[in-house]
Amino acid sequence: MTEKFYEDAIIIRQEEIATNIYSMWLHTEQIARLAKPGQFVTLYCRDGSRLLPRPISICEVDRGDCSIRLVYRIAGAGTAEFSRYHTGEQLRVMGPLGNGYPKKSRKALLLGGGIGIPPLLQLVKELNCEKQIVLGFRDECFLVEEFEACGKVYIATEDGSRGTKGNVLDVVTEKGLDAEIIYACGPMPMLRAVKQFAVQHGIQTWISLEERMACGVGACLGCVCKSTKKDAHTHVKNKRICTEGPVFRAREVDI
Amino acid sequence: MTEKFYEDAIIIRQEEIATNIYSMWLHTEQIARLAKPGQFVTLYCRDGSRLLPRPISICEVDRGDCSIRLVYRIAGAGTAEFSRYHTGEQLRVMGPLGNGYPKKSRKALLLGGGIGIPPLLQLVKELNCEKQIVLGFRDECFLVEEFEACGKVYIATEDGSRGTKGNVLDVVTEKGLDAEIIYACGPMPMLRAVKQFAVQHGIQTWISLEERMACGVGACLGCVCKSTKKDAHTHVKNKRICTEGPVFRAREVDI
Amino acid sequence: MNMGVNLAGISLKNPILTASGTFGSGEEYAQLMDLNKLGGVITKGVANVPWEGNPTPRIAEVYGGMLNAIGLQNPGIDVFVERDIPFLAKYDTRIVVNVCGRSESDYVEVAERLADQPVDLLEINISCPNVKEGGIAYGQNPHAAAEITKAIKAVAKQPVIMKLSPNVTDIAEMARAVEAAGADAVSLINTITGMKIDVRKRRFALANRTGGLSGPAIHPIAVRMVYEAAQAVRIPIVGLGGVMCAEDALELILAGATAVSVGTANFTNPRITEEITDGIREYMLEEGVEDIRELIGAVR
Amino acid sequence: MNMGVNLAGISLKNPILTASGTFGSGEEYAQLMDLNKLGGVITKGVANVPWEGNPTPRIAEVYGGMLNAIGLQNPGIDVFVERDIPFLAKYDTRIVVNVCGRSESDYVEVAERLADQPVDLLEINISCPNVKEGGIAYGQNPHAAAEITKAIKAVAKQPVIMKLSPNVTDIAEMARAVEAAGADAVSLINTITGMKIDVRKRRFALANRTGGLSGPAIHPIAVRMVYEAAQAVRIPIVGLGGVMCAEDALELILAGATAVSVGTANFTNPRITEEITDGIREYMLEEGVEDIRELIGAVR
Repeated sequence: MTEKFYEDAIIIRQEEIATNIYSMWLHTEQIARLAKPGQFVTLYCRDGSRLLPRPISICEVDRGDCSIRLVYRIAGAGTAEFSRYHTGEQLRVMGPLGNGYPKKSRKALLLGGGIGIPPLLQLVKELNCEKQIVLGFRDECFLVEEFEACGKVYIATEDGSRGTKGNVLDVVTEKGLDAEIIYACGPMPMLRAVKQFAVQHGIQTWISLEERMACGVGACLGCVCKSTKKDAHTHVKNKRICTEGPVFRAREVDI
Repeated sequence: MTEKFYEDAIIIRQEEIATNIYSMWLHTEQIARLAKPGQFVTLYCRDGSRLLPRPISICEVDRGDCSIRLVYRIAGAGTAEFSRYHTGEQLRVMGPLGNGYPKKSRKALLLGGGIGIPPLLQLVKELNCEKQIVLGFRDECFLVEEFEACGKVYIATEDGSRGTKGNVLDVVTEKGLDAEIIYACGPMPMLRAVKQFAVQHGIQTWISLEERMACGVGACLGCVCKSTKKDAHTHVKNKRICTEGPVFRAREVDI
Repeated sequence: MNMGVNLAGISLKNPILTASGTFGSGEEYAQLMDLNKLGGVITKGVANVPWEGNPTPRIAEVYGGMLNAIGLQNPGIDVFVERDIPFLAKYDTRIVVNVCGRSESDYVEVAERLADQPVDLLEINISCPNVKEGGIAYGQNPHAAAEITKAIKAVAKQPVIMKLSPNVTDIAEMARAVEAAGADAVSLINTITGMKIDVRKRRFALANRTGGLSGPAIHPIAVRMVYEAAQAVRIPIVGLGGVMCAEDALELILAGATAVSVGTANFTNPRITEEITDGIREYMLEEGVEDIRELIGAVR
Repeated sequence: MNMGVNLAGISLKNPILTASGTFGSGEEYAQLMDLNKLGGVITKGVANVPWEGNPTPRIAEVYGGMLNAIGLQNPGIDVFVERDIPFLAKYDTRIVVNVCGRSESDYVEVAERLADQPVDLLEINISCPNVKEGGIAYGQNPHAAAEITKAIKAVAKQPVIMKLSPNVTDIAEMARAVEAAGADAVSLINTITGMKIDVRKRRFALANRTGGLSGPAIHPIAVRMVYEAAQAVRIPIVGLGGVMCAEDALELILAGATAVSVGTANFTNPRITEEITDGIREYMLEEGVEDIRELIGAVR
């Protein structure tokens, strides 16, 4: 099982980078040292009415500075609480959690949709291969500059305000992008379409899933997904997203 | 029924004036204008796990500055939360609540014990008569200078570290203090002794009581005390401390 | 856009009521909020004669809620009729009188006294966990609940809402029992029996030992029981239990409640009922809901 | 100073256990805290065969608590015996295996398989609100609870703790029924059935519609039920329900619990069990309590 820590982190800085999308840099004792692309942390609320830690994917890691960057959307009262924290404040964090993306040296296609985009940033920074990056947004874009520093970036917006009008797969088709490996993270409808595309074209594809979590460490079995084969740990066709995941080979999971 | 308001107050300043005893000056829209000695306010916690407002007696009022002073002891998580607030922060306040002390122009004896001392300060500032003030503490003293500016102050400490060793009534006996009216606030054992003293000497006596409260406005009937006669509102021998009180004629209540 | 609902033949301008025991008869809150904006006021329980209630402490705060053991202190029906009803009658809101008793005849006497009064509905408290006789004794037994319902219906001139206890194995069975006995509506949930111990003093926090747990802590239990009752009976349901915001009220409505009572939240904010009503209106606008009645029991 | 207690003949170094379903079989928490500091680990429920559990979402957060509808997913007794028991046997803590089933024979089969295993106690889950057959069907009926207790006692080689449901009218009656049937201890309370509705999507937050409410929200109900059970039976009680801190655990002990399980709090802080044990030790020092057994049921 991956090494993990429960610690007090200190907020280095936080800013709203798009409407209701926040970027928070955290100084951590141990987590930054161990964090891998595609892994996540859980943040604990201060307000006593909210008990469960919030899983948030790791967007960037600065191991030299012992810091991690989290980019999250305000989805409820918990994330709204986090968005009000200021530089210097402490918060409880557990991580790194989950498996993360495998790093293969093959021509890669990275597909990110909405708040599924952040975890791909650290991955693209660490991948040592030809990288094609497709980012899909509803309308407002974020993190685009950071990705452009790492490879060729294509943009899709649902309202057509920037790049291709449509979703990430519309871009792949329109630009005729091909790849030996696909890394994807985004909403379930997008991931289903990506899996279908991957099967059609026989491309090895890794997708990151999310589900409501409680413990975050694999104990409660709250955040499972259906697997095509019986899982080695659960001995049923369920995999724990927080532990066997959040990144799965597309063909492993029944989505 | 007394006019009352539910408003956002702003903290002007807060300091710890003795171990776990805090003094907080609040700027209020309406409450300071109406507040009378012996009345109280309720403060609302921010933490969602603590729902009930905390009743705290009004220690001083600065009507010109629209501000009130609260002096409270950390008695639990709620008051601990208040003690962490800083200048400029907002908090929800309701008040002024309760009846307050009657102001008679007669030779007065003010008896305060522990955290029952603060509400007597505004009273002694407004009383226009001969004032004898007896303050009882366990060991550490607070607010003594403020009282000394308003009249003759006698001190009792349980450990004898300052003034008379013992309680406020030991001072009254030792110094042979007499009065035409007594105003008292403090722990129940002290109030029982004061009532007994008042009956023996036939002195008109007003005492301030406290009890666990929920609504603070007389609706829930949570904070009643036993009354010697049937109460005009409840039609049973119960008086609402938050509404008919917190100040009662000693002979009215069965303590 | 319509926010009005029909509760057992009585039209409410909106579905928000005040829960019995948390709002007195409205007078204490009248200067802090506008009673005219309420669908109705459910009064503090009233008996045929004055009750002294329990000794203090009657209140204890707990995590996300509170315990109370008031013991239904009340001034009795005579004072209530002289003082409280005339006060409430001045406002443009429905008057729901909560009735308590120790015996069947106590309840019947109060219902009879209210027959000629300007009262819109009766809510019968057979679920108070803080009194020995009456109260919950009727609320935990379907036969006893049916009997008391029949006796009150025989004399009541206003529609009768039976207030049910959550301290039962099967809330649907209780709802069916009072429906079959002629109840015009049910309201649920009353408080859940709880206890707090002061570990330093090593004694019960409440003089009564146990008290009724209320507040957001019990809301998910209320939603479940309202849903179960809604699947079991045809009569309308007044949902309550830890409603703190518009979303909480909407959960109960979507689960099957025609109206919603707000209780403990009044203690956290005296204007909460108005804020909840405004929040429901906003939700309806945002979600394009023309008539709130479309939402009642819409989740199945 | 003694913090050790005796639970149905098994000595625990301290009264703090992990509640079933919140701690797996300990492995997931082993690198975040020290299992050796626990009085014991109560494992995730295990059945005679693997169970897939319920569809997702299985988890919903609510005010001061959470709802879960895992549906007792488990790898089955064979894997459990091969993998989980050997893992736990490496630690200096008691092993309490939680047993679930859909029928009497399921429970009996698991108890038989565990007979020759290094297991200290069995906790029988007859109170899971999230499975149709078995589970709560036994937990809401005193006769059914007694029958299953007898059947398991007939084959069990370890002391048997019957885990009771709070979703009943009379917890004392349930406790008496299993005591009379030979149970060596009872544990209570399991979760309380609750529901959450997503008002924007207008659907249930959980795929299973209802789920079990846990967390501090239910603590006052747990204290009350432990107290009621303690007045009704002589067998020891494992108290649980929303324990977040040492004071919460002490409330259950003072109400009559011999040991205390900590569940949802593990999710808020993986080291909470150790902090609770330390907090109890501090309390005993401050209050001059020589032996924790003086505190069991000390408030009456």
